[in-house]
Amino acid sequence: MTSGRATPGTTLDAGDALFTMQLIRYFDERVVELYNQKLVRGSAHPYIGMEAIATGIISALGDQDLITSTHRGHGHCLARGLDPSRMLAEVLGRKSGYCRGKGGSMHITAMEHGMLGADGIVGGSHAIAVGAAYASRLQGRDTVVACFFGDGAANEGSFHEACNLASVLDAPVVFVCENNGWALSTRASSTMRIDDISTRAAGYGFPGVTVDGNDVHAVRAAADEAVARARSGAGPTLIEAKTHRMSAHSAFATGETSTTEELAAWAERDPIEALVRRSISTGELTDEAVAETRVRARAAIEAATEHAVNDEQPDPETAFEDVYASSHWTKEMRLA
Amino acid sequence: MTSGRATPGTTLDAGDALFTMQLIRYFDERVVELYNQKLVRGSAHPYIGMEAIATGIISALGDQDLITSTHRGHGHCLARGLDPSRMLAEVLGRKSGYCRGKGGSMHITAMEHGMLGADGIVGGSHAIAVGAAYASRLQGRDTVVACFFGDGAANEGSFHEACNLASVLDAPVVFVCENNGWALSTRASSTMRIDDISTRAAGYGFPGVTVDGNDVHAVRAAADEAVARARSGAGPTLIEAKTHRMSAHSAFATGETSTTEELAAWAERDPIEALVRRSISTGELTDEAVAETRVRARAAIEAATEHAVNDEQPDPETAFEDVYASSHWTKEMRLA
Amino acid sequence: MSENMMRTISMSEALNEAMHEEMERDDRVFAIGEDIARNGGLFGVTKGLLPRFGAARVIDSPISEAAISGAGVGAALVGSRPVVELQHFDFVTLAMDQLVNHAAKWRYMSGGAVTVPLVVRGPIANGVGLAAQHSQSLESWFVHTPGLVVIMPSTPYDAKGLLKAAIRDDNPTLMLEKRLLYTRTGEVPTGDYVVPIGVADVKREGDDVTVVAISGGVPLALQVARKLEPEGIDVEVIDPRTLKPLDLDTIVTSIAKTGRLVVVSEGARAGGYASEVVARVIDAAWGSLRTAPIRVTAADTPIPYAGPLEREVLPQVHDVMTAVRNVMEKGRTQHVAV
Amino acid sequence: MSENMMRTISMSEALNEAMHEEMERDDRVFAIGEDIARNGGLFGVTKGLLPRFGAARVIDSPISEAAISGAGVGAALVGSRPVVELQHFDFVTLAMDQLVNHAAKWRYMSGGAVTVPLVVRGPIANGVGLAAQHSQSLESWFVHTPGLVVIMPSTPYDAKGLLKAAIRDDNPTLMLEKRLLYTRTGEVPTGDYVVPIGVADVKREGDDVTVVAISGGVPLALQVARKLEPEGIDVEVIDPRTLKPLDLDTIVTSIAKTGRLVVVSEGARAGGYASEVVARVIDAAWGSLRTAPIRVTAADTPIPYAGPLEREVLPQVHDVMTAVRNVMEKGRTQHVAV
Ligand SMILES: Cc1ncc(C[n+]2csc(CCOP(=O)(O)OP(=O)(O)O)c2C)c(N)n1
Ligand SMILES: Cc1ncc(C[n+]2csc(CCOP(=O)(O)OP(=O)(O)O)c2C)c(N)n1
Ligand SMILES: [Mg+2]
Ligand SMILES: [Mg+2]
Repeated sequence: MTSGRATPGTTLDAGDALFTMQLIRYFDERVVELYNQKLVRGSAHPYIGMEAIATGIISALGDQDLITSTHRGHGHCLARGLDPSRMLAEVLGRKSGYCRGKGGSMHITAMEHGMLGADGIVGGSHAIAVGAAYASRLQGRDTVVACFFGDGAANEGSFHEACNLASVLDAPVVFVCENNGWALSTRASSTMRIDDISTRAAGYGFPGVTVDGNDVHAVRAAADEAVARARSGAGPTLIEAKTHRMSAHSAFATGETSTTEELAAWAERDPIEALVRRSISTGELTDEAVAETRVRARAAIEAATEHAVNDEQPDPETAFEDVYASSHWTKEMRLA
Repeated sequence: MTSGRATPGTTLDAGDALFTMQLIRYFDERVVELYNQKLVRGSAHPYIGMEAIATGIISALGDQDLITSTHRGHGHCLARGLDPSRMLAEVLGRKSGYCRGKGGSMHITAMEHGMLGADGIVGGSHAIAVGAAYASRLQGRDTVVACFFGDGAANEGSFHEACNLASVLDAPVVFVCENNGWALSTRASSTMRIDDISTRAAGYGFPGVTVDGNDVHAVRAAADEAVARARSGAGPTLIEAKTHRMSAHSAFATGETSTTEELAAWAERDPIEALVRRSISTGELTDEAVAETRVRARAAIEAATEHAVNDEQPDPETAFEDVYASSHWTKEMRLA
Repeated sequence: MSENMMRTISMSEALNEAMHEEMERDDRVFAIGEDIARNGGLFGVTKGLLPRFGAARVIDSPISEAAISGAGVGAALVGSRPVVELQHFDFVTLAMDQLVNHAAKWRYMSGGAVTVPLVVRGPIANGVGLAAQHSQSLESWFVHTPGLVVIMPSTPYDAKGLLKAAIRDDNPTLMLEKRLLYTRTGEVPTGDYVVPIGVADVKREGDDVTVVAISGGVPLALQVARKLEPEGIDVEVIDPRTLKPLDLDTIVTSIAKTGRLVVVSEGARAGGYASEVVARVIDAAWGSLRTAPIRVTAADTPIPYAGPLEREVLPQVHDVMTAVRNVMEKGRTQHVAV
Repeated sequence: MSENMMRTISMSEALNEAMHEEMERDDRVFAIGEDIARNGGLFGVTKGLLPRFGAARVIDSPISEAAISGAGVGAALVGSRPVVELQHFDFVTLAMDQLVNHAAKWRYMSGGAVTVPLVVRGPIANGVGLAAQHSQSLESWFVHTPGLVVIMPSTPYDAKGLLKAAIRDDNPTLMLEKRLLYTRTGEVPTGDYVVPIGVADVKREGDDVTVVAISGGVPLALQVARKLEPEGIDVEVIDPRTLKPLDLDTIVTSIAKTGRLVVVSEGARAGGYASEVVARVIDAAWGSLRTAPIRVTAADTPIPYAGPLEREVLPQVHDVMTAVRNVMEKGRTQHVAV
């Protein structure tokens, strides 16, 4: 029910997309509330205002495809169809969480959804995406990997190495740069002297394209092309989706960043409202359908909250599990 | 006597350039001979065939300027005016070597010549060049830093980060990519899908230019422009100098790489012979001047060899010196 | 004298003062890091530097840990005194090549021709639920890197004095700051002072057991010392402050008195700093030891997110308590040379 | 049986056989690294793989240590078994983030949802005059990284069997190979065998002194054992082979017999693997020790270039000899519990 996963070749289903985007919005609003209630440890990074990107890209993927994610990863997970209850349980560090409470917000992983893992290291998953894509192909699958990352991450050396490696390997990767204008408290414009991050693709010999990251249809169109290219064996594409971070950087780091004017201007371009306006004007959705979708999304978040806050804390002894894989490894060996 | 260091604004002196290039050629031929006589430990990477690059670039620098170098660094050092005797002593691990025998071929450093150090880590000095350039400017000097590196190094993440950082800091750096077609046994064409590495500059918002790396005048012209730009505060430039590695990768790793045809074609374009032909045709040099220059260069190498092979081995106890700077650090503390 | 007036301030305030004073004192000092200028650093260590010293000396960098560390090396080589902030110390994994293969070795490889007066500092955020990639206490890697100085302060006083000493020192120095200590307060004099590098501090004198503790281990050890006082167990707490070079003399002198050693550090157990302290004490003070030293460390697991799990793997007061009781008990049957 | 026929081959040949056999046996195995395909690797470990298994499974990578390690993690996550070569192990400084923050932790952070069957291997080139950036024995960093398995073979037999075991193991495994051992020869059977991970090997039995030696330390220790035989000093040489997890039992059993310990490793002294072995033995075998264990290690300096300097800082036969004589001498005055 939660999925924005369309069959490749189909067009974006407005109702599905709206549901996904609204679910992401409600989820991350709830996470911030729970953080403020001290139920979330560490930090959590809301995807608010960026929902069209995960939704548009992931809707272009098939079941066999994979994604890598970031510290700001809830949106990618939800768009990929992860269970919000188990996600929220993880964010709260509970037993039924996707990582049994070991990962928290920044490390949600769900192989059964082709979600290779969120990553607390900025730029840390670029190369992982390349390796997963290449190896899947080597194993005879026609997997495509969507690799999400921020504008800030595009300045890490890992971006460069991974793009170049993907290029020479013709790895089926779609690099998705979510340019939300900020890296924490620092403006993208002050850490790079280019207008479009997509221009960097030329340095690796593959296509780069910049799209309106608040327009889920535009994102989807770019994704369709990039996914088809990757799947055909022609190699990677860099999609830069321009958007804006409408929330604070994180639940922990709440210092002001954008100006009031900027926020107001971008609020006008809220990706959810934009999708609603468009869908109603094309007749794809009715007001009632929109309202009903929101109620459904809200209900899913309420159910997830109910589940997560009542879920058990993990047993302390489980802290010593999962360090190593082999079943013959003793506790003594794990501590060795 | 040994210098190719022209006053900025002047044009390339053909005689000086020829001397420098010939000195580099003889020096590295001698190093390979000494390696084969087991007088050189580890390895050494000849700059043979690439002499026009170091010579052209460094001739555009002034005394206050700085360079960073690579594993293939002898050419940069000689062009910068280092003493071939002390260089060769270092290559042989002797007492009078630039590093007192601690560095060897890959680590020759001479602050008094603005030579910040060769580097055994491919791509290791990109950021060092940026920091040295920026800090020099911060201290009120109008230093320019030339940062040498190979085509292989352009695939390290350090290249990307340093270029971007230099760009946003307007650091006075000239990035000089010596594209000799090879990284050890691997062709540049198989590890990147672009024709010109200089195209990567666009990703950082500064100019990139490709020049014939076997034409010392062309290199010099590009350097003049880049140095002027950097000195004026307008920021970095990437110069890609296309050349060919005429020798084996190193004295140690001698496996075949280039085809016989390639080597023959590039031999036709030998940078020293090209300079001689041109200088004679323009009347800048006579046959006699050329011959005399070669004799002088040869003599310098003979004298350097005489010095180095007869120089003392370092005292073993000196191995414990130079780990830390402060004079109050005891040996016990150094070993702590 | 007003210059020596004592105030109670937090460790992040103390570090911030050190930055202000050193940048004022020496215009070769500059600061670079992620979010350190406009935002004053995630934990306030660089607060107020931007308006006071300007954007040329207080730089919000791109997210490029390798490049800012390498730029620090280059700047240091030409005579500047850069202070590089790693937003979390775990990100040093991206800067290892610049710190280990460059900063630490450049002087040595050049035969002493250059100096690298670089400071790299940042927080260790264990204990707050930031999970495995933001909670590592990696000091032992750098202790294992000849050429580096490694500092871990446990009090505001030490933090300020050591940061000032590090900035003035000609060696590449890493300072690892436990984030949960940032908000702890302590007495710090106004005015200039330095805490010398390489000198341990006896945080509490005692006759029965020597506890060598670093960083977050120090408050744990002091708490245990207070709790055991009523039982008549007299704990001496030594904070090396500088991990490399280690002030072994102070430790050996203490063990000559107590005959018993517990080492507390928050890094993973295997290959951790506690192992190094034990190995060095075995070299230097074997004859003084009444019983085997005990290491109290983090478990050999990555740091988990959930509270009950994180507390399970990080050293707690009761772990230190148990260790101290243990060496007391076992140390009653003394080893002697026959 | 021809499958167990013994031949004398070099360690690089043994490693090369392991690669051939495992790539033949399991098509999920692939190799990536700098100059490993066309050139067969700088030291021949990947020789002949390209013509046999093709360019898709034997990849000459760009010079991008972080990306190839990270790609290894990604490939392992989806079920491949990548073997990544670092051309020299010192370049691991560029891959630390992928190995430490990703490979080592991915399984744990996911609560056991994933496995990372990755092998990263490469040479340590100390002793050949390649100087500070090409000579580091950095094993102790990885021993300090929960989630990693760390292997250092000292013989062709162990090298082949351990590489095969590592490739089949589901954990991220680092194998550090001393370059000067590549050309040393030893008996290796034809046909398939593995050397189990986590099991030490007693390379020589003896009653008087336990020498725990790894990698290049093993031939040193064996040489010393032979030299001291005529003096009636009977040296037991234990090669842990797997550094993490350590087979402590074998060591403790030996010390119960000898009462004396010398540890030989070629990494820098402070924070090195020898310190870890000493600390663990102190925990587990305090009562058996007649005298303080002695560590024989590299000095706390970067590795210098010139021969006389490099020999001065790296452990030599005479250093091991002195240490063994020392524990023999001191261990005569035995510590006992009173
Ligand atoms: C290697 C690394 N450096 C720094 C950080 C701290 N950090 C976390 S998020 C962030 C900003 C990332 O910006 P961007 O990539 O644009 O992603 P966004 O947060 O805008 O989605 C920073 C600096 C980190 N987690 N990892
Ligand atoms: C980080 C790192 N990776 C690998 C090596 C091994 N290595 C030394 S030189 C070299 C090739 C470098 O190629 P390039 O940058 O083109 O320089 P060239 O040798 O052609 O001058 C390699 C792979 C190294 N020294 N450092
Ligand atoms: Mg951003
Ligand atoms: Mg090259």
